[in-house]
Amino acid sequence: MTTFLAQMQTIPQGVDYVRILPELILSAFGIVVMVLDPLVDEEKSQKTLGLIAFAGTVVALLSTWYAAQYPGLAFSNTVRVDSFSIFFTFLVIVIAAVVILSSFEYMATQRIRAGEYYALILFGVVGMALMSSAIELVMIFIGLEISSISTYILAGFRRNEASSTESSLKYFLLGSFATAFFLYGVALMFGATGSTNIDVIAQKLQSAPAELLVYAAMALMFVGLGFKVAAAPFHVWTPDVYEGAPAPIVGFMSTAPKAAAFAVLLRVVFSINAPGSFWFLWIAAALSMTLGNVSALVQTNVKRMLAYSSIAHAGYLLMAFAMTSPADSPIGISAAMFYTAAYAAMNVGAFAVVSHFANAGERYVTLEDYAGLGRSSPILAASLTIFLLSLIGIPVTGGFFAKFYVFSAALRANLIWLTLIGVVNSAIGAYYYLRIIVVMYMREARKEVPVAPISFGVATALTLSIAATLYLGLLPNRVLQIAQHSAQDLLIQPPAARAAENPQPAPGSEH
Amino acid sequence: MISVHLILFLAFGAVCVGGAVNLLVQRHPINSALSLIAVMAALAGEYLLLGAEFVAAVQVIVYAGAIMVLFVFTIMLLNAGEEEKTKGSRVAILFGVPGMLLGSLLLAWVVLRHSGTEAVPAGALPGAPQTIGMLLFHEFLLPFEVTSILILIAIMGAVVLASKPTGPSGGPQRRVTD
Amino acid sequence: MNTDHLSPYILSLVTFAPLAGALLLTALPRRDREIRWFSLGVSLLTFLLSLHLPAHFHRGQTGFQFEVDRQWISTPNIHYHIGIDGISLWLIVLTTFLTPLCVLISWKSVHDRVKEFFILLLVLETALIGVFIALDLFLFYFFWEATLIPMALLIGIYGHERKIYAAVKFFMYTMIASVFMLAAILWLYAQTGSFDFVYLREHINSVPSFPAAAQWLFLGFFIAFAVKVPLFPFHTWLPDAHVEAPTAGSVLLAGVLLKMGTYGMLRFNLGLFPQQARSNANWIIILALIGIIYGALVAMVQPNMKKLIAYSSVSHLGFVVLGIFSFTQAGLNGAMFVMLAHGISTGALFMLAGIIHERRHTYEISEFGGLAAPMPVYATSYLVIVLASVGLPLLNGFIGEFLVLSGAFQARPIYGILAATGVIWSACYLLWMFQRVFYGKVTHPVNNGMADMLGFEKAAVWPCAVVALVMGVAPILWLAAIDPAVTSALSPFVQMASKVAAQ
Amino acid sequence: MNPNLNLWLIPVLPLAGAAINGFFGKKSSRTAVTTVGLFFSASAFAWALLVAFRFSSLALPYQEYFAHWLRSGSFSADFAFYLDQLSLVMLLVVTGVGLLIHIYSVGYMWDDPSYYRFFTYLNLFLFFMLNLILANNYLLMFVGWEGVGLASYLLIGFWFTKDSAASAGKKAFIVNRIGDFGFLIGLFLIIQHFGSLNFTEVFDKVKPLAAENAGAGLLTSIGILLMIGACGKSAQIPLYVWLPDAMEGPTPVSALIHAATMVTAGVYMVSRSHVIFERAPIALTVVAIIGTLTAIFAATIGITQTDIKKVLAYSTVSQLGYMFLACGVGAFSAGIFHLMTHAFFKGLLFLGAGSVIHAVGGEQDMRKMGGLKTYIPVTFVTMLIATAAIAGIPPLAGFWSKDEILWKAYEANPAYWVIGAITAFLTSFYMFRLLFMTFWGDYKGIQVDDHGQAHAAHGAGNHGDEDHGHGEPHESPKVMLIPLVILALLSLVGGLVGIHNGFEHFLEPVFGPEFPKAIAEPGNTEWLLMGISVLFSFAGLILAYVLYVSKPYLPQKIADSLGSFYNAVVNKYYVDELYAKLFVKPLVDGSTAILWQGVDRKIIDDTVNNAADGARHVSDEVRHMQSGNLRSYAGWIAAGAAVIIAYMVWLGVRG
Amino acid sequence: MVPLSYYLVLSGILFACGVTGFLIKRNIITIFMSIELMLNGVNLSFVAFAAHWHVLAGQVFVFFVMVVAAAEAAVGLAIIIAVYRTRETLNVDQVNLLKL
Repeated sequence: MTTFLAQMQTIPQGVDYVRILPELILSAFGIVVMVLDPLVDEEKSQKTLGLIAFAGTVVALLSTWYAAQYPGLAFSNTVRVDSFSIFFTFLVIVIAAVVILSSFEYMATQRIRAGEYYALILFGVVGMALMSSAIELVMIFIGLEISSISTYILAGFRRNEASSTESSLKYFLLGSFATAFFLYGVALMFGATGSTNIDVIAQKLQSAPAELLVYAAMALMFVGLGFKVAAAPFHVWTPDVYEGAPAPIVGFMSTAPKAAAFAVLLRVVFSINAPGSFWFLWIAAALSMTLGNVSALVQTNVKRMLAYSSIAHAGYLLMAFAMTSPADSPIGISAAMFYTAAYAAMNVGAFAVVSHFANAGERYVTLEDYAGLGRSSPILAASLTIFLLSLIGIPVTGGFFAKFYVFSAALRANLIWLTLIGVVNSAIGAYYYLRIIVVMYMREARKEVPVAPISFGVATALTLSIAATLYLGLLPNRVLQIAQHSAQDLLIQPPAARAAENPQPAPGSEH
Repeated sequence: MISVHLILFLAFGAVCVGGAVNLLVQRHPINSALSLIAVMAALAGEYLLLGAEFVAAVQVIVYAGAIMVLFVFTIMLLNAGEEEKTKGSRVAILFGVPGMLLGSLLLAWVVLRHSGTEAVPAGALPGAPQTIGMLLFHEFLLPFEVTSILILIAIMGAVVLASKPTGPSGGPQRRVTD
Repeated sequence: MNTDHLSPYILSLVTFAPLAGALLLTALPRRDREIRWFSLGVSLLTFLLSLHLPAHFHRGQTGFQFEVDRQWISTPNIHYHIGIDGISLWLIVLTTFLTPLCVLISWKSVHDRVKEFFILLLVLETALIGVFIALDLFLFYFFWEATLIPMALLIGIYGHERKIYAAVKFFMYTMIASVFMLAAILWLYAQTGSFDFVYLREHINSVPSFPAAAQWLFLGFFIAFAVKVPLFPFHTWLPDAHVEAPTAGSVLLAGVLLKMGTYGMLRFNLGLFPQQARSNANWIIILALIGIIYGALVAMVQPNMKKLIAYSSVSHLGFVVLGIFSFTQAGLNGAMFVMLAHGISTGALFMLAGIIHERRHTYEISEFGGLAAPMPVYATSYLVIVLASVGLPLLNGFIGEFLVLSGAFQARPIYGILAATGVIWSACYLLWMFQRVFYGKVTHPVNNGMADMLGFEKAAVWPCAVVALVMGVAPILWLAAIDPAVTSALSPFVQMASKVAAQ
Repeated sequence: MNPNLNLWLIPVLPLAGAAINGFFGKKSSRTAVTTVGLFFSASAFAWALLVAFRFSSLALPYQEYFAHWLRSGSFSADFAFYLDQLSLVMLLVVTGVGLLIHIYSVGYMWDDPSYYRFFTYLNLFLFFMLNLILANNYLLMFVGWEGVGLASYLLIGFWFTKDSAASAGKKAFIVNRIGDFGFLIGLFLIIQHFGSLNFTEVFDKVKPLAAENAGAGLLTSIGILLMIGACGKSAQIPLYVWLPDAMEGPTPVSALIHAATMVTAGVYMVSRSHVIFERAPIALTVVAIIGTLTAIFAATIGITQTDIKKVLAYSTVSQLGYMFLACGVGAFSAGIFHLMTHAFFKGLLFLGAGSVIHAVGGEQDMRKMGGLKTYIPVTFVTMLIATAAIAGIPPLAGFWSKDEILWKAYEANPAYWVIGAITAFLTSFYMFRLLFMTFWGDYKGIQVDDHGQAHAAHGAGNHGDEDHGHGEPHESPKVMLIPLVILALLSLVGGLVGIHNGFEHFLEPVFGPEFPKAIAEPGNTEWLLMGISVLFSFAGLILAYVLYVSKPYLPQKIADSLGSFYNAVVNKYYVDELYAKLFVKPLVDGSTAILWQGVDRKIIDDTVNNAADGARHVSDEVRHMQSGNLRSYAGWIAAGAAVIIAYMVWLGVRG
Repeated sequence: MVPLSYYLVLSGILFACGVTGFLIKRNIITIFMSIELMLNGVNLSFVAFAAHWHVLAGQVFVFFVMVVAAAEAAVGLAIIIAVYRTRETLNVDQVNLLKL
């Protein structure tokens, strides 16, 4: 009887499906796009499929709002829909939407097959959304793999280009390599606690002093996640992969999978309340931002420069993780979440400009090519300037508040040296962003660089990104409040509630 | 006291380790692939010792079978020859290998310290297909279903990347020679 | 006309009017003539609006006026808290006064990307005013950084040969320095939960960890301000920035931007950390003294007119810092007055330098000589401004210098004596330059054909000359507002001194 | 209650003149400019006379508040005026001589294309000078002090196309600034200790203080600092160097500013501060010594100069030395007396020299003159009177004042007297030398052809005026001669006010009877000393006559026999060169090489640039981490993983 | 009876061999095989721990890992083919177009 009841409990209810509605919708649209691909006329397919995919993201966004009305656990405690997960789900979907918009034209100029492209983005988002809501390590793993594999493929989409395939290969091999570490960590964690459910693990770790195995498991999981978020010393893949991958996809994979990975990292660090993560995170943060910024100083390829910049930003973001006392945790979490959002807004925008400007075959990606852009295309230049200023962290832009929150969180935790390293780094970093601005406005073009007229898709994408960047820079309150709310959700799971939600021991287990 | 259980474990284990080392030593990929198949088969044996029947079966069918066939197929397709001895990376040798050694030793130490001499009986946890199936369709329903998307992606990816560059993304093939 | 009802909004209005103008400009078609007139209109309107401030300012009253305090962002606790006292009042008016002149002086000299130029100029004005009205540390930092971009772009796009180097140098110097201030601000917030200057000023001492950190916080603020001022040895960005900047950029840079640094010292270093200000005063004053003498000596031997003026700014701003850290009524009054006077006279000097650059495309002094004959009006205008800058009594430079020196002397005679040599140096380098440019025979025949000042140039320079005279003759108009503000800024120091005396 | 004198009008009237001429003069006719210029200076003089007439009815000192100026905390300085006997004397001298020189300038400058500019500056000068005199506080006095410096700068550099003129103007301003530096410091000391710069307040606070006989104290410091200021303005050692150069300016300027009025401001200032000086004997001694040394030093240089204006310039320096000597021995009224007479005769001398220069077409070298007395008789006569006056020939003005000073100096310290008397001899000698070289002998100057050009050399344009058309030296127009005559009269009789110490008595309310010796009846010693000094004057005259009229070959011989010493004197003791070597060159070179190129470029900029380059270099190194090799990347990951595992395990083991 | 630690050590050895293979092998396919080796090592740990805890989730996890490995294999080999098409080499040391 009890077994039956237990089994009844594990049968998904309607509300369970509501909770994963965004994922379902995205998958459905992905399949639609995939199926339609061979059916529609090839000339028209680019735009049609893109619009369908975009529509999918819009519907998914609406459904996110709907799903948010039904917070709770679903599917036998594999996912939890709370404001934390909604935040990240929403974020990755928005990123996907903007990337899809900015890809319309890119598809045409690069002559890339659209069906798979959009479908992969949509499926990838499903994986990321699941990562952010999953509380079951199996689920996290699957989500991680979905997001990773789709981005591996997307990175190699310009498959006639040696650089693109190389990028894809490096990403794939190193990604799998790191995933293996992560998985090993999960295995050890499972070995240490006997569960793969984060809630259960957290509870077990709370009740008893952490074993050595837990430390080892955490270390290995950090390796895997550190790789995904491009934190030093696991960042080495980033520049190569970003340089070779198609520009809109770089915009996508530097933000969305990263955001999802950060969500997992947040869960692991704060929800599990992993022991001893402090110094590791401290050093990783300091190292990431320093290495990223310093390496970017002499880059002349804009994509590569932005890749290094993304390493640096991962470093800033990690500062928020290095919280010493639990009391400071919500501040750190919300700062990190805000940072993810702000970084997404500005970086997606920046890559939208880069991909538009790159033209067929991604010919124009060096700093030199950008000379005189302020004259030849003031709108592109102005947009890119806004994004770069945001990346520098100049007021009125989201990047400023992002850094601001992170630094103040670090200071709240009394991490004065880390903050100093951070602020000095952001000053150094200003130099190479500034170089792009300088080149665009202050140098005259030495050669003819054709700038394609800005199409509707790119224009919308840019408008959205700029709006988001400025919104976060002028009125960060709303987003921050949501982030804080989410942080509470992530942290404060009443033990009683947790116990009630505990999964039954596996039915097959013998007692 | 040496039990049969232990002997079997050691035998499979020896094959595993031997295969793994052979994988590293062999210069021709096809040999490495065959070593890997040996490792996987032996691992299936270990799984059986632990009672994971379903996993063992899947290991043989999917892993050693399907996946490795794919590997071999690719090796053949690309006509991969013997590995050249190129000087590529000092970092891998100077940092990577010592790092690997250090890491493994530490992990081994941790693992040993953790589980000590606690023994696991043969067939300790019978993972019959039925029980696994129950789990997959109840507790792990969502991951299981989501796996389909994973597979879908993989298929699409394979199609996109491996298909001959024709059609809309055609155009002259650009080769880079360095 | 009764405009009292404007008072609650006036500050915001003044601050954001130029920004609104800039936004409107983006929508205007690229017709340069209309754009110029429009910008002039906007900046003049802003100036008129800003005149409301001194007109309705209660002079005897200490504390902040026209205060607005609204929450902007709840977490962190950021307020749109603005207000002015006698210190910031005039700096705002200075900014709004100089901007229309900048528009005028750029009338002809900017002919490429005109729209962007005026947009940047107007945005810059908003940011500059914002710096002076902000009473919330966050808001202050916000505007502080916001000045950076338009200025760097103005230099980098509309500048001369080495504009990129100069723009980047300017940007990086200020940026690197101001992150330390950001760190200090964040620390304050982390410990007190408030960015509010007024609140912090009163409650900061009750923070238990404050005494240990105060010195570092002081330095964090100070370094940002010192680079901006610029104080020796952080000054080397200034000559480069000035030489390469377009005229309007130089005017605002010298006229207002540098004052952000000294204003910051006065408001924050003294306001929040009086104890540290006092204990650090000695070395700061020594740097200021070095700046005064060093800037003047280096100015003296510059072959480039703009560089000379730039180094003279280093020297003059040294006076300001000296005055501030003398902690005397006269010193602070003088520092404020030097700020204003320097803004007017050096701004005008840069305009004048721009006028001949427009004609000859060079700032090299050796390219000129004997200009007084072909350009008498120009020469006379130039002379008036030079004399104001030299510190001739009845012109604005004198009042401030006299007060600063007198204050410094009271603080410690040797400070006053060393700084007073600046009186000699300024005469040396400015008059020598004046002689080389205007006196003697015309050595380069091309200079004979140079047109004298045109209408719009007169309209830009002469108001400065008039104001310089009025400030020199009736400083009381300014000091009446400054004096009480300075008194209240000094009150912690007076208390400190009396404590010391009591012991 | 005093009636309101509206003293403010006196300075403001010339200012109005300056403003009108400055703004509208360029487009107005010369007549209009003349009218404006003269009207406003004349009205200032008239107002001054009015004040003088009502003077006896005033309660002195009369103070008049005009407007707020500077307020800072408790410190304030206002536009307020102060009138007593001392300022009245100065007022009359300045406005009177000023007016005369204005009139003279009409003729002298008529042909100059910048005629209006000249009158603008001249009026401006009057404004500042009157401010200086009438100020009721040191700060307002400083306004005038600096302002006259400005006017001097502008007027010296009036012919700015001449490099020497421009340089001289600049030099005057800068050297004056050095003096002002001392003045300012003095003012700061006063503010610091007395909290005010108001004359009455300061002096009221000083009066109770004891004289600093024992050693240097506050008052001594203030005194010496004020004296530094006075040295600058009144061309005393070591800051006298600007005055000879200032002769580059038009001659009326030399007369007005660099002889009669501005340069005496230092004397006026020291006298005004007599309350301080009287209590600071050391400071007084310094004043006296500087004055004495300057007097004889400048006189020796004057002997050898050949430029007519340079001789007069050094003579002015020397005479100013006398005035300071007077002040230094406490005989302030004697100093002021000499100031007044000096204004008459030296103004006259300069105007006369201007007339001579005018006559010979711009030539200033006396060796190219000679025999002019027949050509320009009026000028000659007036010059003769002035020379006699300055040489101290009784009963001309100079005699009275100089005698007064020498007598007071003797009472203080006979050494002063000895030097003073020798100086008197030298003065007499070089002044008559000037007279003889210029007016006696044969005319050795340029003729018709060069005439026009010579004139053009000092900036004048073409000479359409019939007066100037001929080649012979010619007498100046009436408008120039009338001031000469008036000043000659004043030089003749101006000294008579000093009989029976009348002048001293008039100033007594200001300087007080503190020095009882000063009002002692003239005893035998005084008569004796007077006789000696008169003797010296005549000796100088005779010597000059011998050397330059009867035996004109002698000077060259003497010069040759003196050799290098003579050269040194001719070259003004190489003081300018010394200053250039000692101060100017090191400053310019040091600033260029050490500060600008060294500190600025090499140390600061290079440090910053090297840091930037270093960062770039590091960046270049760091990015080699990114070798492009996949296995290396895996190596980094593995190594990183090992580090983390090690760290975490260590952490776990520890606790 | 075999101690748990034996399994774990064996798993660790396999994992380490995989890592080593990744580091020292030149052929891309072999490197990929090394990754599979690492995954196999992990799988053994899962199964061993599952037995230790008597929790079947460990075995289910292995199942999922295999599925993922299969998907990865498909994609990975496709990528390798694509790389081979553009570069005509399988030597990883020569796939270094993107660097610095």
